[in-house]
Amino acid sequence: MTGFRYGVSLYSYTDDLGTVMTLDDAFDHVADTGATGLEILGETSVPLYPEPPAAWLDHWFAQLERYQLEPTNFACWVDTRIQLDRKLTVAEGAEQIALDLRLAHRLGFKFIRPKFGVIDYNLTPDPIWEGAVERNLDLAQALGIIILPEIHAPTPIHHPVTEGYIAFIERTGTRNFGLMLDTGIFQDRPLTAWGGGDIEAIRKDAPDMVNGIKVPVEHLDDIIRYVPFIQAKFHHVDEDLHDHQIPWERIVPRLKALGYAGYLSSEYEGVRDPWVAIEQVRRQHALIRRLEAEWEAQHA
Amino acid sequence: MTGFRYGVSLYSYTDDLGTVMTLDDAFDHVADTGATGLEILGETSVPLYPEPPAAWLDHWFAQLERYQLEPTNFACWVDTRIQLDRKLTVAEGAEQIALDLRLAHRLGFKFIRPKFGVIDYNLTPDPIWEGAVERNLDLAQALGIIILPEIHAPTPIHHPVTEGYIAFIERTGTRNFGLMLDTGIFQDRPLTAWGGGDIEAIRKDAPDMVNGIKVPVEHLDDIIRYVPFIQAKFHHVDEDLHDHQIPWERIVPRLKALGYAGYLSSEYEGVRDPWVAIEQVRRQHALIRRLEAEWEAQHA
Amino acid sequence: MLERSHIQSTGFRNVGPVGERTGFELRLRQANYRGTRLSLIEGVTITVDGVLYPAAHNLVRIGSRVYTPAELDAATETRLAVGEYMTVIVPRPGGLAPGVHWVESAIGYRHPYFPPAHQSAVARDARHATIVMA
Amino acid sequence: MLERSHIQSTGFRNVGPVGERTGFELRLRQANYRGTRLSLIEGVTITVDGVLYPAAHNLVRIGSRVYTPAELDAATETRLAVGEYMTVIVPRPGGLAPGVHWVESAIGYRHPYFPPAHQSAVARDARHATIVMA
Ligand SMILES: [Mn+2]
Ligand SMILES: [Mn+2]
Repeated sequence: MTGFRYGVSLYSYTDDLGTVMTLDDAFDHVADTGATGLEILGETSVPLYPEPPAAWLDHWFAQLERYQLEPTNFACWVDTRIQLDRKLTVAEGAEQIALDLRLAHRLGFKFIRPKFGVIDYNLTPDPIWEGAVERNLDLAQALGIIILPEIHAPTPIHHPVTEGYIAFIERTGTRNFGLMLDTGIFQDRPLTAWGGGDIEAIRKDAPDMVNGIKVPVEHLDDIIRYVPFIQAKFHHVDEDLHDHQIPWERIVPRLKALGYAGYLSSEYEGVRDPWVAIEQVRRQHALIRRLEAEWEAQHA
Repeated sequence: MTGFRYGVSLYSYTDDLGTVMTLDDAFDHVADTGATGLEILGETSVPLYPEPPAAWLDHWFAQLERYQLEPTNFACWVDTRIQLDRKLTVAEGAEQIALDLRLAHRLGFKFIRPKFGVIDYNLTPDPIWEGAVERNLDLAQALGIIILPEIHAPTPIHHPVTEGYIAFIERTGTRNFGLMLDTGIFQDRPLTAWGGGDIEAIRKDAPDMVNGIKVPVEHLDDIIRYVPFIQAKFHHVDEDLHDHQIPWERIVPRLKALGYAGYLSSEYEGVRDPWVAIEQVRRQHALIRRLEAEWEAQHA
Repeated sequence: MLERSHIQSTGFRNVGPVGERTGFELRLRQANYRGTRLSLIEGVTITVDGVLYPAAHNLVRIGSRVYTPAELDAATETRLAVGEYMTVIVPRPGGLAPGVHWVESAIGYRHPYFPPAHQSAVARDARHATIVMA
Repeated sequence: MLERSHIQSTGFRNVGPVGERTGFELRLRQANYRGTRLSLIEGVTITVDGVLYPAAHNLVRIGSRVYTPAELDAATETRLAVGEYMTVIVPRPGGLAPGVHWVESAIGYRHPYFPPAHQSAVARDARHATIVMA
């Protein structure tokens, strides 16, 4: 039985990075969980993005070797509303993706997640996405990278946005485009704190983001074949290893039954007090590893 | 009228250093107060003490130049009870002081403060102090450094310990030994938090350290001629620039009347929550600068 | 490393010649979780002791370069990195009095990947900070 | 940089071969404000979920070297720097179960410059910490 692969996104340490934690420290925290995969945000972790100094590149590879970590996903952005009164063209969007593909490849990553600007509440991406991606499929293939749009709340699995991505895969026949699932779509109990801002303001503007869109885990069955990478979004795991928002006790068995053997890359997005994320990521890994071991014991 | 010189001891940033602050950051915080003097603890701030790497020495001088700071006092220790069942000899104590004199000199300091082990509640120094210091007077003179024992609560100004130091100066006629005053001796209201530990435990064991020994500022008159450097110990300055423990409104005029024109080197020793010290040091400087300006306006 | 609050203690000071201060400046930590194109920063409003200093009149220094709000919008290929600060330069003849002030900051960010109604979001902070010298 | 608590999240793990764990280890930040001769560190007691692991049986790793309490007393010219950690190695056959534990630490320091009655002082900490893997 092939197991999950465990990773951590440095997004988990937002606000700690630059105030109480360096990138070198983050390597140490990630590796000590027993994870093997490291996910970064290009614009956050790569100094002088998009042109890191040569010495930093040497250090990057030395750290990967020292901590026995492999680069997984490289998060990037296509800032469609780049200026107050100007949007990116398809050609400019394609250029941005090509830049991130090349940089991600230099750093050893296997996936990139371009986050496109959106045009409505359901996070329908700017229509330039399709042309911008399609122009990069050959480059992605040449570099051995899979481009992954993120299926993120409030967008569920059964939704025109997700279906549009799948239609693109079917039409082009590409193996260099897939879906990244963010497990926040399975959230079924309300948040009490959010990493990105004031919870009451969010409750007013975007109640789905606070209450959760409660996608049934059975919907995984319909798309798992397009999913090579999962961001394990979570907000709080308590001292008894209970997650207060994300139903891992249903997600893990479903992923195991479906034979998912890719990464679960932790994305902590809870209280942003200093150093809390380090411990929260450890708890999440302990929890998911326990559920995986239980499933394997039952199916040995 | 010659004014005070303003400095900061990096002791103020205890617990921040190594968790939320680097030595380079500390230079920035100190310089931005408008201070010109930097005080360090050798064993804390000098990497690989007592033998810092050559590259670090280069960086030290580059930072002093960049931030226009001068090294003031180099705090050091004579760990008389060096092992559970062994005390330092006079020769070993002298060797420790010689080591710190030489290192302080390499770094550009003008004072060292050796903190001797003590033999009683009144902080009577281990009797080796006198021989250990005396053997170094020629070296101190050659290096242009003044050795300063610290007059620190619960030891007041009029006390055999202080008188012993003065007798040493008179007997030897040295210009390379003096008194460092820690303004904690003037504390006249109780602490509500202490930087070094649990306030209730300290209240039980050493009530003077919590309540203050309330040395009258007039006693400054009797010893100021032996005092080339003052550590401006404090614990809390509030939003109205009121110090809750140290009577600066009496200390500052007395020092001005006595013509003191040396350093006041901030030693924050209050609540050790992250980043609090940065702001507390700024408030203390704003307060003392205001009192000094008021005195000068009245005596113009 | 920077203080966790957006508003930094260090860097809050008067600017211009002593006795003829032209204003004050203040450091704000990059409040976004990613290094951000300056064109996505829509301006910074500062309030001190209840007095509002609107974004339109404030300059922002990043590294050694100073930007007007329009120059921020044009700087599509320059980024403010995570772990770095911007210095907001606020005009106020005479500067601020030495002492402790109540300071509020509001950084406008545009997040193209947020729903259109929320693409302009404001990162706010408020705390005491001290001007040491007149 | 280290966590502010003495007890660090990272570094809390079982040691010895998987399935035949011999104990666990735990990182503690240097709790003294100065780099400290190891001979002034009088031993480290650890408590996990109420079970006491006395200093006499614990080893301390600093850099790549492991010390018994007697070896700490002898190490008069080696220091634990500020901003560094020691790793306390605690014997416990089988190790600790994966999950969250309540961990307490007590580092004995000798401060020769404290009055004789207080020269041995204990720096204490307590917090939850997580063993990720069996
Ligand atoms: Mn995500
Ligand atoms: Mn002192």
